[in-house]
Amino acid sequence: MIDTIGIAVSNRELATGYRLLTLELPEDVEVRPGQFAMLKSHHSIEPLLRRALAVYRVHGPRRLSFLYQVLGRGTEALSRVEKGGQIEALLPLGNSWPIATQGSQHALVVAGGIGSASVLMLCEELKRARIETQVLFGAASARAATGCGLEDFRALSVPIALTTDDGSSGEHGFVTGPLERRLRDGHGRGATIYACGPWAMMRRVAELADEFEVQCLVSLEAPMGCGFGVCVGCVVAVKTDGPLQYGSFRRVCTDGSIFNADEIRWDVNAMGH
Amino acid sequence: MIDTIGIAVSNRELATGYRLLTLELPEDVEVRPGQFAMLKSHHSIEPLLRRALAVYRVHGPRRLSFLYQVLGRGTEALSRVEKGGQIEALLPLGNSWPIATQGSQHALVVAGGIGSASVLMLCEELKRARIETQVLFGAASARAATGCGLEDFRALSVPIALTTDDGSSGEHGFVTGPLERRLRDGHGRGATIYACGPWAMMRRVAELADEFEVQCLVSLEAPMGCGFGVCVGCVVAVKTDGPLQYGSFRRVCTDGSIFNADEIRWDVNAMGH
Amino acid sequence: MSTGINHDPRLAVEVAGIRFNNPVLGASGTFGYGLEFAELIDLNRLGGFATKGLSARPLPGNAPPRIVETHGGMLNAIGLQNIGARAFVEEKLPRLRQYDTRVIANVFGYSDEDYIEAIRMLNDGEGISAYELNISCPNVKEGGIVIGNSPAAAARLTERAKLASIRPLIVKLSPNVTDVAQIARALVEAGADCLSLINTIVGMSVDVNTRRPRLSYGTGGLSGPAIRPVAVRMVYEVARAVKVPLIGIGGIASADDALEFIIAGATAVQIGTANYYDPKITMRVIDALSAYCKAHGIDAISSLVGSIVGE
Amino acid sequence: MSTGINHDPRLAVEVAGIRFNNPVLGASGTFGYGLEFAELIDLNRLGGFATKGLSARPLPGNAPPRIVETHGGMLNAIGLQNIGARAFVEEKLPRLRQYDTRVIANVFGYSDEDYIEAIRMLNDGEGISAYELNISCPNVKEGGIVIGNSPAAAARLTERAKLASIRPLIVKLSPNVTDVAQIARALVEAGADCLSLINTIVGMSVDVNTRRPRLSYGTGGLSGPAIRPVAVRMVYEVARAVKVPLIGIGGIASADDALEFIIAGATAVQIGTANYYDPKITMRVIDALSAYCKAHGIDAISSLVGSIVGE
Ligand SMILES: Cc1cc2nc3c(=O)[nH]c(=O)nc-3n(C[C@H](O)[C@H](O)[C@H](O)COP(=O)(O)OP(=O)(O)OC[C@H]3O[C@@H](n4cnc5c(N)ncnc54)[C@H](O)[C@@H]3O)c2cc1C
Ligand SMILES: Cc1cc2nc3c(=O)[nH]c(=O)nc-3n(C[C@H](O)[C@H](O)[C@H](O)COP(=O)(O)OP(=O)(O)OC[C@H]3O[C@@H](n4cnc5c(N)ncnc54)[C@H](O)[C@@H]3O)c2cc1C
Ligand SMILES: Cc1cc2nc3c(=O)[nH]c(=O)nc-3n(C[C@H](O)[C@H](O)[C@H](O)COP(=O)(O)O)c2cc1C
Ligand SMILES: Cc1cc2nc3c(=O)[nH]c(=O)nc-3n(C[C@H](O)[C@H](O)[C@H](O)COP(=O)(O)O)c2cc1C
Ligand code: FES
Ligand code: FES
Repeated sequence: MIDTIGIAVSNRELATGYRLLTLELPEDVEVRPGQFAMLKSHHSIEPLLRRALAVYRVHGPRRLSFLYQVLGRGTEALSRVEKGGQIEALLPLGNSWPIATQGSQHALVVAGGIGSASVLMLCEELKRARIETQVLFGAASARAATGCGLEDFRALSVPIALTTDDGSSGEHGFVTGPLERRLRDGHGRGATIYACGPWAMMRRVAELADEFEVQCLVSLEAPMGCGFGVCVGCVVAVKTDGPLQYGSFRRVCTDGSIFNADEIRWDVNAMGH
Repeated sequence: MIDTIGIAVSNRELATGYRLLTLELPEDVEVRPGQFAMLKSHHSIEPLLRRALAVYRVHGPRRLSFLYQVLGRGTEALSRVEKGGQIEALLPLGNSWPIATQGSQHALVVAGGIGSASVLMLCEELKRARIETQVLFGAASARAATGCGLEDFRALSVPIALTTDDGSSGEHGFVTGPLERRLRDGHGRGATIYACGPWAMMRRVAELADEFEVQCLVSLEAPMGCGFGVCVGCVVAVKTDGPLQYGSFRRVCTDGSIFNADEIRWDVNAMGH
Repeated sequence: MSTGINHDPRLAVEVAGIRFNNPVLGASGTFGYGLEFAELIDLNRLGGFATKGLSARPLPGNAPPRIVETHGGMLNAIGLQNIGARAFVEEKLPRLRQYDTRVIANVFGYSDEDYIEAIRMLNDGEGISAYELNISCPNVKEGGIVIGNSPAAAARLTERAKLASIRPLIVKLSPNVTDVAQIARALVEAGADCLSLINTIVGMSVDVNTRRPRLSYGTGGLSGPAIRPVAVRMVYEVARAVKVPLIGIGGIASADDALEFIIAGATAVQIGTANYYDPKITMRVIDALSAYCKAHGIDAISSLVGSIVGE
Repeated sequence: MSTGINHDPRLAVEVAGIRFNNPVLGASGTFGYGLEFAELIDLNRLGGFATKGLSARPLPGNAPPRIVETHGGMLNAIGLQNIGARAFVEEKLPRLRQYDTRVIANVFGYSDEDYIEAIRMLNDGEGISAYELNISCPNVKEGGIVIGNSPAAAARLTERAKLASIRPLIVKLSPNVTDVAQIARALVEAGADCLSLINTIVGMSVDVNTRRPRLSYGTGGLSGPAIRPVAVRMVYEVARAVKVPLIGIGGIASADDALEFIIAGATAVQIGTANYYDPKITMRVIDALSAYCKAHGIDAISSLVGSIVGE
């Protein structure tokens, strides 16, 4: 983990409201798939807190890119950083996607919305490890799918099932639809599901994985104060016997962000309602 | 007075720490010499308050420029606005330099530091009115003099006496030196002194004007909340009989920023210590 | 008064028998005497505003510097410079009557008698909808105590002011207290028709080069977005303690901010500091509240008052 | 302990008999158990830090969401999730003893007995310099009262804690009170060796789409630059009321911020929220304090304590 200031090599819009930020760092870092960074424009006084962004791609030991959706004040401020601008970065953070999970012969990667940012490197790694992979890619619309990096996934030449909420591209509906069909068709046998997306999507993925008894890993989101374990603000509830107790809460930033789906208490939404 | 959003046509550095911002407004404005605007970068959330900047130049009914020194958070944020950036502007504000003051035959314009921003248009107007004008131009250094627009004053072809605090250009010392000499030499007779600069400079100018019985106008500074008279935060103390009482305080933004020097209680510094 | 304005009927609210075209008001001390805004916004569209604190006699205010910006807010120690209640009635009210907006006269005094005297002067004025008792100004401690921080003193003044007043009485609460709900209860018992909150939080800023306070008065009142979470919490606490309508104040700079207060229990809101850096903010908040009602299928914004979900 | 570090001797300060290499400490709840920072900063350069609040038994904390950002700050309702005093002594202290920095154990309980029990457990630990009693956490009201808001309850606890403790006792003040100086006096009389202030200010934020509080706990504690002016003012007030040394806390994010507290009356400072968004902030503040001393010809930063000019 280093705390450093990187230079924005580019920060371009992929589709309205979605951007790709490429950073050049002054030091080498080693980043594993699924890890993230805490980022903030160096000259932005407000908002105060850095934002967690998954490392989307590693271009070299000092060059990384991040894919993000411009939602609120933090990502707004990031979106205004021009080429050459300074960005504070704490990284790499969190655990990473385990590739060789027990007895797994193939992978089902479920990417919901900007959750795609966390799984592109996973797909690359699965490919390198020659693990058969299917990507289930859900987005709000054709535009959002572009913004969430669909072309980069296509470039990997893995099979992709695309869904959009508005039907403007691919299958009309949620990404959990094609997942459920595949599991019903027996595709879950020997598979590992890797999922990243909105809480409701991951909750449904976890239910399906449970129903069909498939291993399932999820990368979770929670509001983050620090990203390195000291504020204890970013917790999720994990299953423990009885009521909430010591040990019921795990930090997304350092105990995760990747968890086994069956550990998580999905009724306690880490992001609120 | 309009509240609008202008576009930065340019925002270039004249010298390290000094910038010239040119704004294109969506509406016509009529600005008189010595008036000011409250400005803020439209996308800057922090600091909250707009900053008062004198209108340095009028290029057309919708195009104005401002000369500023990058001191703290507000001017820092302004300095980061790129060409094409949006700037919130409330203007024109305050009273203006009166040109034909009673019995005045010639003008002594005293500009201290970035106070120069308030008097370039005054010099232009004096020239148009064919009033003999001398500029006493004081700056911290040769670099600061450039930053404070010395070349623009030179281009007016009025006599300029330059002083710098560090002697790097012109006479070594404060701008009140040449003023005092001129007054001692009888140059004050029939003159009006127009001064804008740091409080201590204006206080000394006012003392000299009083001693030599010369009319003197000053443009004052005070921390401003609103710029249009509602917060009553920007006051200066004016002379009233007895202790401070109702009427002792005048708002720099709407009762000024230009005052007769002999009205002001110079012992009560509007900017603090 | 017919002004040709189409007010969104969903935004109309009633506070202490006064009908406001919408719940967006200018806060005392940040809206001058209202007229200063006539060049910038259409005052006929504004729900209303509270005047700068008016006292029986004009006040000079504190020596400069009176304001200093801080992160997310500002400190002020104006010291209640104002033209006095009499001049307000004679010089400002006639001009204000041209506008269809509710005028709340904010009242200040150094003693109970001062307050009563100012109220009597204002009783003569035409075109005032209500009084707002400023018992919580942190910048004019005479004798060292702020009336609004003491339940007993505040209740006594409220009772006397209520008797003197011919108009609905709003009392403005100080946030500089351990238990705001306790004071709120005491004031309602004493006859307050409405409570407004919060006034500024006492703060200080030091110039580390001169080692002097940045304000000549020493301390000042903190306002602006920085204090909003504290204000929302206090409105929430007071809403559960009393039944009179509340006016929420503190750091409001958008419709969402205003809605936080309304959902927490305020019937109307006042916008303060934001007027300084964004003089048209009241108009934009009104428009955005309409848009919110439309988007959420809300017929009357008053139905949202205190509608906070889950405890 | 020889660490090869050249501490600037001008920055050394003493608080309640403890010598700190410099006045810059990490604040409780924002500095974990210290070790989390070892990868990012040189702990040997740090004046010291206060641990996350330790209780006699481990605590689970509140359900998420626990934090929400606000303008200039954040609200938190962590609910004091911690490993417990015993685990701290056994698992963390041995590793902390490798560093030359002062460790302050921040102590929390739901009752006087809880506090005493935790202190007894910590008494067994080696390498703790002092205790800081957290009597002001707004996020764990059991029975509805916060001990730190009541002078009597706070004084009683302080007295009992002082008796149980083998180490200097710092008591951390709540800002959510009408008269912080009054409470400060009561605690010093009860035996506090030092007071630290401020803890967070109670606030609330509402999601206007769901109409629910953004924190699952409802209210939370406001921290960050937004609260700094309030904190500086309280340090100033307390400094004039008591003679024990003070530790200033609240929104510090630069050396100038730290100096405001020192000039207002604090002997040392704690940096909290800023560690989250700028994990090396403590190191930069230490360096900048040295530079300030040099620029202003100051031989000992302790000479600046309470040096505020003009009243
Ligand atoms: C481990 C981790 C990895 C992440 N990786 C990425 C990534 O690669 N790319 C990316 O774009 N984001 C990612 N996020 C989310 C990101 O950190 C921010 O939380 C998100 O971008 C919102 O921040 P903001 O500043 O835009 O909005 P805020 O200012 O924080 O919030 C503004 C508004 O947006 C809403 N909002 C906040 N967060 C979300 C959300 N997650 N979904 C919907 N609405 C929200 C708020 O309710 C509010 O109305 C990640 C989060 C975590 C914890
Ligand atoms: C009527 C009027 C006209 C003005 N015209 C101009 C102009 O044309 N060009 C221009 O550059 N400025 C002008 N100013 C000053 C300007 O408005 C700002 O106050 C100034 O630029 C400092 O703002 P800031 O945001 O940079 O600093 P702030 O963030 O406000 O303060 C940061 C630091 O700078 C110090 N500081 C603040 N103000 C001053 C000051 N005036 N002098 C020295 N130190 C200061 C503070 O003490 C603090 O340490 C004018 C002011 C007034 C009232
Ligand atoms: C410069 C200034 C002057 C104020 N004067 C008064 C006043 O005269 N009477 C009063 O009741 N409140 C006064 N207030 C308090 C505001 O009405 C309001 O309660 C407070 O600023 C919080 O709201 P805000 O954060 O939106 O500004 C003043 C506030 C400021 C900033
Ligand atoms: C997330 C979080 C957790 C905190 N936990 C504790 C705690 O356990 N004990 C304590 O005394 N103070 C705790 N505090 C309060 C801080 O120590 C500090 O008093 C407060 O945040 C103000 O300082 P700041 O503005 O620099 O953050 C916590 C603060 C935050 C933000
Ligand atoms: S974000 Fe602070 S502990 Fe996880
Ligand atoms: S700046 Fe507000 S009255 Fe002058």
